[in-house]
Amino acid sequence: MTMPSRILLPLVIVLALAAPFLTANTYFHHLMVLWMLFSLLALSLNVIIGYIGELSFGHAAFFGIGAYTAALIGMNFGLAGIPGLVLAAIVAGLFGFVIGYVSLRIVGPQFAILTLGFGSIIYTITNYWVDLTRGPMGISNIQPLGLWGEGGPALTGARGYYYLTLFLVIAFAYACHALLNSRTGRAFIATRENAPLAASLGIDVFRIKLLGFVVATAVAGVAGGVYAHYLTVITPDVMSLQYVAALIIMVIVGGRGTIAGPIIGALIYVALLEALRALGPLRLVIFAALLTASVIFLPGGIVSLWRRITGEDTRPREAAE
Amino acid sequence: MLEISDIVVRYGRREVIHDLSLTVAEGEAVTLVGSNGAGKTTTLKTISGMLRPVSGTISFDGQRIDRMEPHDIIALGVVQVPEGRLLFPDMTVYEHIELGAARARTDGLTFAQRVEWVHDLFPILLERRDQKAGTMSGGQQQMLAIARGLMANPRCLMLDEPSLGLAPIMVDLLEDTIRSLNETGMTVLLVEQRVDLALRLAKRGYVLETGKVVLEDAAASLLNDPRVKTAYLGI
Amino acid sequence: EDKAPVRIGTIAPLSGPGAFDGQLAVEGMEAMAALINEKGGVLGGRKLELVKYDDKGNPEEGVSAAKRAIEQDDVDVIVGGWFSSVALTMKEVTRDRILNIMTSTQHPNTTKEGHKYLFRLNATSTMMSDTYSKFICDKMGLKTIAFITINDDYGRLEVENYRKLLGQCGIEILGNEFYNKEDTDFTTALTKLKALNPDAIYVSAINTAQGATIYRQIKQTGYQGTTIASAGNMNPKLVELSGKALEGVYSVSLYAPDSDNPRLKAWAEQYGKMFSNEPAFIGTLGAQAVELIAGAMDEVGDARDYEKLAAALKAHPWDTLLGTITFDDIGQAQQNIYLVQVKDGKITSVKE
Amino acid sequence: MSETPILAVSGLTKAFGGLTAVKDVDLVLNKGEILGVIGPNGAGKTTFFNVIAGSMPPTAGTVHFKGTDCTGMRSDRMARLGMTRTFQITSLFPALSVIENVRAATYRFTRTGWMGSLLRSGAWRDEEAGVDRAAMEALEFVDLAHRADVNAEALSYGEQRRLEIAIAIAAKPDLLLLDEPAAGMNPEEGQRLVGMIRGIRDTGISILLVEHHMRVVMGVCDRVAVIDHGIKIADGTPADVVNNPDVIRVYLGREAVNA
Amino acid sequence: MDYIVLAQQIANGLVNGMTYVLIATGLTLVFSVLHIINFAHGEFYMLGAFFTYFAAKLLGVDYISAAVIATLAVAALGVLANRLFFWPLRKEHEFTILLSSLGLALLLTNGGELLFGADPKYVDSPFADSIVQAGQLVVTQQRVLIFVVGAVILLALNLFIRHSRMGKMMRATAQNPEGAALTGVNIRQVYTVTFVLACGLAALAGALVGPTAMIFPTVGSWAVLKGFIVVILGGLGSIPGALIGGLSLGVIEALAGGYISLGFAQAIGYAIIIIVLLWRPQGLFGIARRT
Ligand SMILES: Nc1ncnc2c1ncn2[C@@H]1O[C@H](COP(=O)(O)OP(=O)(O)OP(=O)(O)O)[C@@H](O)[C@H]1O
Ligand SMILES: Nc1ncnc2c1ncn2[C@@H]1O[C@H](COP(=O)(O)OP(=O)(O)OP(=O)(O)O)[C@@H](O)[C@H]1O
Ligand SMILES: [Mg+2]
Ligand SMILES: [Mg+2]
Repeated sequence: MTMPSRILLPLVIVLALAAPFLTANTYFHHLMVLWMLFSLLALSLNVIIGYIGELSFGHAAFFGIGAYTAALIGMNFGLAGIPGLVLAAIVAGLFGFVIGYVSLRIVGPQFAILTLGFGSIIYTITNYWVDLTRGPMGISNIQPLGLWGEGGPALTGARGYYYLTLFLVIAFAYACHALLNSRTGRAFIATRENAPLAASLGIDVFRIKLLGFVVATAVAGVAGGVYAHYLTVITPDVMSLQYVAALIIMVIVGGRGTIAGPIIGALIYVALLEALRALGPLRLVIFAALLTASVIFLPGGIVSLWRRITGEDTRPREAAE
Repeated sequence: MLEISDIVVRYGRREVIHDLSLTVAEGEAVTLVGSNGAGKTTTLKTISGMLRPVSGTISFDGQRIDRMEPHDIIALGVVQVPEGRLLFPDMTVYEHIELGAARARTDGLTFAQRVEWVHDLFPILLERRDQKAGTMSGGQQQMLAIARGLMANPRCLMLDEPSLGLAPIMVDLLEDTIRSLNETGMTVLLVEQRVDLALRLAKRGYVLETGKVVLEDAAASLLNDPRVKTAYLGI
Repeated sequence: EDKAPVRIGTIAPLSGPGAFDGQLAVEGMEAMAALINEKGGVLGGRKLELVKYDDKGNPEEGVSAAKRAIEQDDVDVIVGGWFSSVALTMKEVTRDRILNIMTSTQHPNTTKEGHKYLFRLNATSTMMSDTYSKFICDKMGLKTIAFITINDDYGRLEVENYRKLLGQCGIEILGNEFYNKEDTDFTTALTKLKALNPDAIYVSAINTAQGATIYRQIKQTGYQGTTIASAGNMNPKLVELSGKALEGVYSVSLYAPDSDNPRLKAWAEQYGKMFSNEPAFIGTLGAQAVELIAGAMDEVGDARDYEKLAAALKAHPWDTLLGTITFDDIGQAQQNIYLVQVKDGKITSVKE
Repeated sequence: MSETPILAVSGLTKAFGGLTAVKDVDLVLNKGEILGVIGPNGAGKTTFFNVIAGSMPPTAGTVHFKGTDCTGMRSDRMARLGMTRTFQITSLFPALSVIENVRAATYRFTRTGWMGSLLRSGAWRDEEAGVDRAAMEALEFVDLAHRADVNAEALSYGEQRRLEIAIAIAAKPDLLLLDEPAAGMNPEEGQRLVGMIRGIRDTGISILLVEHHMRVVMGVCDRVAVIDHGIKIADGTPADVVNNPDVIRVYLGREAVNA
Repeated sequence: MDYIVLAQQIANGLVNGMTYVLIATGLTLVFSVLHIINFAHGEFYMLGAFFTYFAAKLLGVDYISAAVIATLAVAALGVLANRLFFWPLRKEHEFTILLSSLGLALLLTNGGELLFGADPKYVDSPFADSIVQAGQLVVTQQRVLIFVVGAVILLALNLFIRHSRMGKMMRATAQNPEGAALTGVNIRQVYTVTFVLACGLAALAGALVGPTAMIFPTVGSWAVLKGFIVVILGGLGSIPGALIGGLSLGVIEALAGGYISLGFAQAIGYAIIIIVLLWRPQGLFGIARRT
């Protein structure tokens, strides 16, 4: 850890803890919850994009699986609480295991299309299995998140959800940090950078990828579970490609393969769209323009600004500018 | 014919070539000698237009080429056989030979004659005409890279470690080939780790250290220079 | 002039596939607000102002928009709920907090629980099908029919209703094909339906683009029988886009463009002045919402007393551009339903 | 000899469609030995390596490593058993720094995983320190320590070749397969490589070496096998081999005089 | 089983498949040459349809001329798109370029919505409603046109890539840009030509497919997805692959929709692709990558 982040990190955490009390505006709290939820999701997708180096077009499906699992468990068994979230993680992770197991032997764009295919199948089934999922209209009136289930204390206000999601983000970010500083993390990065060489060093490339994929999908499942309880409504739309695209944008705009990147990406996404709301029909045009501008001027993501400032950027100047 | 004066080349903020100057006369064979990371490849890439010098000039036949694009430089007859081969793995051997001629100058041998020539030089390339380059052995790939460069009908041929991966017997062949090319009038700028070989082939040589020319002399005297002997020949 | 305006939060799809419908709806509201403001506004001189939010046709965006309207922008009332899925989620946010007038959503569940301040203007699909099926049974002389239906709760409910209602009058239902909301080609489904050789094909389509494509493709498969357009979705754009394929086709609607209601005429004229689109049903619903809000506020004398506003709306029939409207105690409107037919490229009401 | 050889290959054959790149090769490598494999371009040396290291399955024949049959075993399992290799076409982690490249190689012998790191356990701390030490040692060994923080892709060709060796030895294998390690090195650097390879062997690692630089081969190998057209045509001491007329004819050419 | 219906469904599937093929070819070109997953490809398809509409409406020309004008105009836009969104990023990681294309896609869709209006439009073609009957099979002239033009274009493109010098340069650039530059390939020109071709092809697809359905600024998004699936199914970079992949996907969807369930037709299509990819990861006609 470098000196600045030694000071910066605690500062950021203190600020994050205090943030909800800086204003009583509940809408602001709502945005903070969305930010944290998206951060969690983006961090989980970052495990796939940034650590194992594959593109997944199916990540929203796991988010959806988690959301539906938590909602259905809550409604049918009254377990709207930690058990529900744990189950959401397990179910999403199981799906991740099966899908990862069959597709992770394939790499690159083909893998991306496989995940797209699986994601779409899950989406279609959610849409048509009306008896279970209530089809396109989704599930509404989901109970708020309790501790062990119905009765007892439950989270209602946005502030509560904010602290819950903040906790999850910090925990998962720390887990990612620890991962990167471990033998397993080095295996992830080696696999991403050069799989045949990684294999020749004893790394079971497939197992490592599968591990990453399952972790990512399970965390997406948790995020989905919290989301369902928070919003109290879910529809199959949460699995749509729109969300997939949004998540990819967050991870890459922020900076793939880093921990701060996806969190910053999520912030930019939520805050920018909110700030541009007043522009009406121009909103998405300007959003898209800013997005592309950021890619073109900061190809390494927002976090690369830091590297640029500190002068670590040493890309060659080559011909044909 | 090739005149490089005071070029400075950077990768990002890191300067790796500092005020380097060298000249190669028409029909001459010149070699650049230097240890790993001295800047030999960087120099050749700058000449062929793959990198832009931050300052300094490069001219060929009196014409400035340091702001030109690689394909235009090739059309003038300055051709580089790159280090590490840089082949097209899924294209066939023959397609490489065809593409090599994409910007070939039109004087001298015809396309068909050149094809025949490189096939005579490296018969394996005719034998494996339709094999994908990526499945060729390392040495076979090196031969293909040289053949591809020759197909461009160069006036000034820059070879970056052409002996890389070649069996001793092929190195002999390579040595003979380069010598005969040079004898028939082709200008040669050679970067070669087999310094003994390079100095046998070349008329003059430059010794590079960390991006600077530290020594320049006739090849024969360099071969006997004690500094060269200990630092590069390991004798 | 100095008085603060009454701010109406307008949540509609303004981008994405539903953007055109959202645009028509908002334009309808703008035209009506302009009319009312011209006459001096409401509550003794307060102007009506629309604060627009894009829900992208997406439930989560709808929730965010509603939260923002209430918590951040502090609007006085909300008009929204053009798509059923958005309406169903949004009503949980507005529930018991703000007067919320839902417009085109046809799903019965929107008003099922009867939230205190929630109103819905459109007839539910069940109400529409009651009227429509009578006409189909009595006047169209069909023996067999087949359906092509959007796969959502709206479509599913339609098929269920008609199966029952048309079955009762002896029309045989030969088949039904569900399509998805992102489909752009329907030849596969239509080929199947055509092979069943029904007397009529009933097209259940909410989205204008999908509807027009289906009507055209019905003809392009060489089908010669009758086409029936689903209830409540006829609009001038659809007629224009579908060309000959819609000529002579029947539908039912709360809106008859040729009605001689002076309020409607004034509104249509205003609309024509302000916008290039033809006024459409979905726009009249928006206008009606604005009209009702203005009326109720004037009657109660307050823009924020939702208890009283809701009571006022439910208390008596209201005269609007679509004719008389009344609300039952769960906030569901009862309006005239007209039978319409496309004639010479115009939507005309069928006088029985 | 009573001790089981570290590597025993018998009847190894590999065909690509109609082309048999390796034909019925038998080879034994004893513990602590440095065995050179030479042969003309396209003779099948790299293919032979690929099959032994598990990068591709053989068409026929067996490979025994430390007495276990590991014919057709995947390369990562071979590596965990203790066999690592370098590639003829430079293969690195280009976007990672030099030190990270080498650190990745310690996977084989490290044990504490994610949990240890999560809990910052003592075992994890010790092991990480060990990893750093091993990585730095490997870099010093190939004289790249001063470039530890540079991205591997920014190294010159010769430096990249040295980094490959550092990666391979940082894995602390029992058997190291080197495919033309001296490619891109000048004679003086070749001499230094000879010293390095000897140093590696002195730490107890057996080495199988493919190389065209005869000075390196002569300087370091205990024994040399010659492959031509996929067939082993000679196997003996370096001196025997370089005087073999067949070897001179197909492979050495004028070099025979120098060697 | 009713063979007429079966034949009709196969015919429908083949035509739909050909629209996929048309979309996929440009996509596979950009991918194979420049390694770019171009999410904005569908938007050029959308522009092709809209430009045809506006060319006919504003210039008063007939459908065929409008289609040609639109194709050329969008092809010209390809130069700009390349210059602004792809060329500057050519050295960056593939995911970065992917994001740039995603941004371009969003920009074009939302800009299109603003510029063209949100209302759906109909590209009027004299062939759209004219029916061709072959026995009991019914197809519109427009669909015949799609099929024929698609087949011709594909053949021409394949010959171009295989045998023209530009085609070879494109393949060389695809496999090793640095090596290509040192062989005398003008990389910049290759980029431009590739994008011009790809955008032109997408626009042509839009102009041809436009009259079979309504058009609106978001039509591009389904198009790009279908295109990708076809590209992967057929094998990246393979034009015959795009043909077979597209036609099979069209027929699979038609048959799945016709005989199993319309709603699940897409999902069944995906399931089949998954099976194909697991069996042949490189796609039907793709080249197995060496690792
Ligand atoms: N892409 C790059 N980015 C940053 N630095 C680079 C890059 N390529 C080379 N360098 C650095 O430039 C210097 C010169 O490298 P160059 O490749 O020219 O050396 P060389 O003399 O050809 O060495 P070798 O004999 O090993 O091929 C080296 O220090 C190298 O690390
Ligand atoms: N995947 C493949 N498909 C077809 N032929 C192949 C393949 N891989 C290698 N070959 C052929 O097998 C033969 C042996 O190749 P190999 O790479 O093993 O040679 P080598 O002895 O390492 O040569 P060099 O000294 O040039 O590196 C060559 O003729 C080569 O063209
Ligand atoms: Mg070099
Ligand atoms: Mg080899």
